[in-house]
Amino acid sequence: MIRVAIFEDNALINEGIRLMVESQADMLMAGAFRDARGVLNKIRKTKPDVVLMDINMPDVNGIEAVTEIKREFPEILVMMQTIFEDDDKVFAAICGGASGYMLKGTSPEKMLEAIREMTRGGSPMSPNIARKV
Amino acid sequence: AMILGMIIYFFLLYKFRQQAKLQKVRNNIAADLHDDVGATLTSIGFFGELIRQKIINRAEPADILPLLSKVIDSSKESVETMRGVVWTINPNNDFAKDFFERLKYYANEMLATKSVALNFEIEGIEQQELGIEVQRNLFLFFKEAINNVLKHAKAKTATVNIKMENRKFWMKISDDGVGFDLNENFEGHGLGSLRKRIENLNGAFEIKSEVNVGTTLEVSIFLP
Amino acid sequence: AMILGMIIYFFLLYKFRQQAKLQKVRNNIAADLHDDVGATLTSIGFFGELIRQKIINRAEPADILPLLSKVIDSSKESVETMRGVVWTINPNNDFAKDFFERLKYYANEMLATKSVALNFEIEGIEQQELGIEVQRNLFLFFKEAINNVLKHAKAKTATVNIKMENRKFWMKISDDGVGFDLNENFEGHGLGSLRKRIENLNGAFEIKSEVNVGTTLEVSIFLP
Ligand SMILES: Nc1ncnc2c1ncn2[C@@H]1O[C@H](COP(=O)(O)OP(=O)(O)OP(=O)(O)O)[C@@H](O)[C@H]1O
Ligand SMILES: Nc1ncnc2c1ncn2[C@@H]1O[C@H](COP(=O)(O)OP(=O)(O)OP(=O)(O)O)[C@@H](O)[C@H]1O
Ligand SMILES: [K+]
Ligand SMILES: [Mg+2]
Ligand SMILES: [Mg+2]
Ligand SMILES: [Mg+2]
Repeated sequence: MIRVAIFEDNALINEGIRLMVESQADMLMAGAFRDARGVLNKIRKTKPDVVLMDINMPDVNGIEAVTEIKREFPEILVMMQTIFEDDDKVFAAICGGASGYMLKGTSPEKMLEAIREMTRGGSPMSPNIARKV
Repeated sequence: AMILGMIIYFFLLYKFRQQAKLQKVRNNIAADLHDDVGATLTSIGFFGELIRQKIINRAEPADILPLLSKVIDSSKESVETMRGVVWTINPNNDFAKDFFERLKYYANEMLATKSVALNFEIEGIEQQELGIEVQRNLFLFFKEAINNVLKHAKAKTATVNIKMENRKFWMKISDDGVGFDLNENFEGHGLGSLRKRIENLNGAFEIKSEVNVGTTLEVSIFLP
Repeated sequence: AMILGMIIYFFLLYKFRQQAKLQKVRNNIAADLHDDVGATLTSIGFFGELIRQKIINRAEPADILPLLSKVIDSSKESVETMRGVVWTINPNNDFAKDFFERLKYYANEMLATKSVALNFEIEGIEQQELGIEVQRNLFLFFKEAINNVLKHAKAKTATVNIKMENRKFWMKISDDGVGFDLNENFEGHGLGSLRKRIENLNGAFEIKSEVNVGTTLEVSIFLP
């Protein structure tokens, strides 16, 4: 079972991803959060293998959150998600320890495949982002 | 020559400011659309795929319809948000009176979908200019307030009062719904964004809510 | 005094022009989004209602799924359109080379959904500025061309060639699909909008199509 946690401030996307993960036989929805305040507590409580992390969130952004998570729990795999490709943020997130970087709006199948790929040691990226790194 | 130098200096300064302004408009439009319409369209993809799976597996209608309603409602909300944002972008629409009529139209369109009645009262508004920044922030404020009524209040009626005296603007949005406890911790971001939008405009903002009585938002701003 | 007067005159003229430019940007962005993303969101609501009716009436999956695919595909198209328009709005993205890479990305994302292969060739592009107006019109032109391939051509491969020499821009978009008879009267607005976008840029535009062979669009523009 792949334990998945989501950090995503938009209510609708949050719910959409949550439902999608829940419908997978090999995945378990460990926690869905709408911000990354107290991110380490949220991680300790839900013990995810994979974290889907939105970049733009109020209070604590996804770059700060991934950096904190990787410092404390280097074994957790983090996939960044963003609606728009933005060079600076891609680099910052990868420096912070993100293993994958997907554009939102990527089809659900591709997203799920990307989650599985990360657990096999891969680093999935949307093509337009891969070009930048 | 010194005078000429000064003129050139001020001209370049002015030109630079104008360009900065143009860029700001470009950035803000991008940010608004990013947050709102982009998120809805993205999530429609997710919900759509889920619905597809359920249909293929011949799930019960009762199991599919709530997901479908989410898609329909949020596409409706996004259409109206986009229409509103685009309206505020249009340079022909910079006047207060038209803008408040636009808010009324938005409220009507949205509330009608859930059969919530609307009282909308405007007082003392003449044809003064509001400007794109004020309109954008006020529209998105209004939109979130109305959508909170729709999503949470279970109200029969929503009431909007708007008053303007010279450059002092005042607005009250209230409902007769279930209300909520302001001391609780919420995971939503709507109320936070309301506060931020009014801060952007250097205005004052207050929420009152009483369980089983309803919720009232009050805003006042001195316009620039 | 006369010199001062002239300076003021030119300054005011400049100021007026800058404002007109700002307004034009506002208007055009508004029009694009309204026409495109707005129409899609509206149709999503419309198709959503149709699907709801079918689910309530327990229609067969085969009867519902094509409608659902329409919703999912068009939300995908709109996300990508919005991303593209917002990309062109972003002041960091004003250069030709990046822009053509952006077009390639768009084509890749869209064609991959229907497993159409893409050949994309760029020649002689340096880091020259294109400007928001050129980018906007070209992006929306490109988008319509690619979507026509997706919707109508049943093609295996789409081929895009782009060349630039100084300020002369040339683009060819072709597919190996079913083609169509140019003398027929079509109900769509896409081909008309293609022509208009290139007219806006004072360019030349040609369509060739042969049934069972494919379709080719060719564009050339002298950039300002
Ligand atoms: N008009 C209202 N009537 C009743 N409850 C309300 C009303 N407005 C807000 N609430 C309550 O306050 C909470 C926080 O509202 P807020 O707008 O911050 O978040 P949300 O609407 O749940 O999510 P989001 O706005 O981020 O999509 C809501 O979840 C709801 O419980
Ligand atoms: N690449 C193509 N391959 C085959 N047929 C095409 C192609 N492009 C256009 N057509 C034909 O030309 C017609 C007119 O195209 P047009 O883009 O004007 O309208 P549309 O795509 O049908 O609708 P709209 O673009 O307004 O959504 C199409 O309906 C189709 O029959
Ligand atoms: K599951
Ligand atoms: Mg976000
Ligand atoms: Mg809310
Ligand atoms: Mg077309």
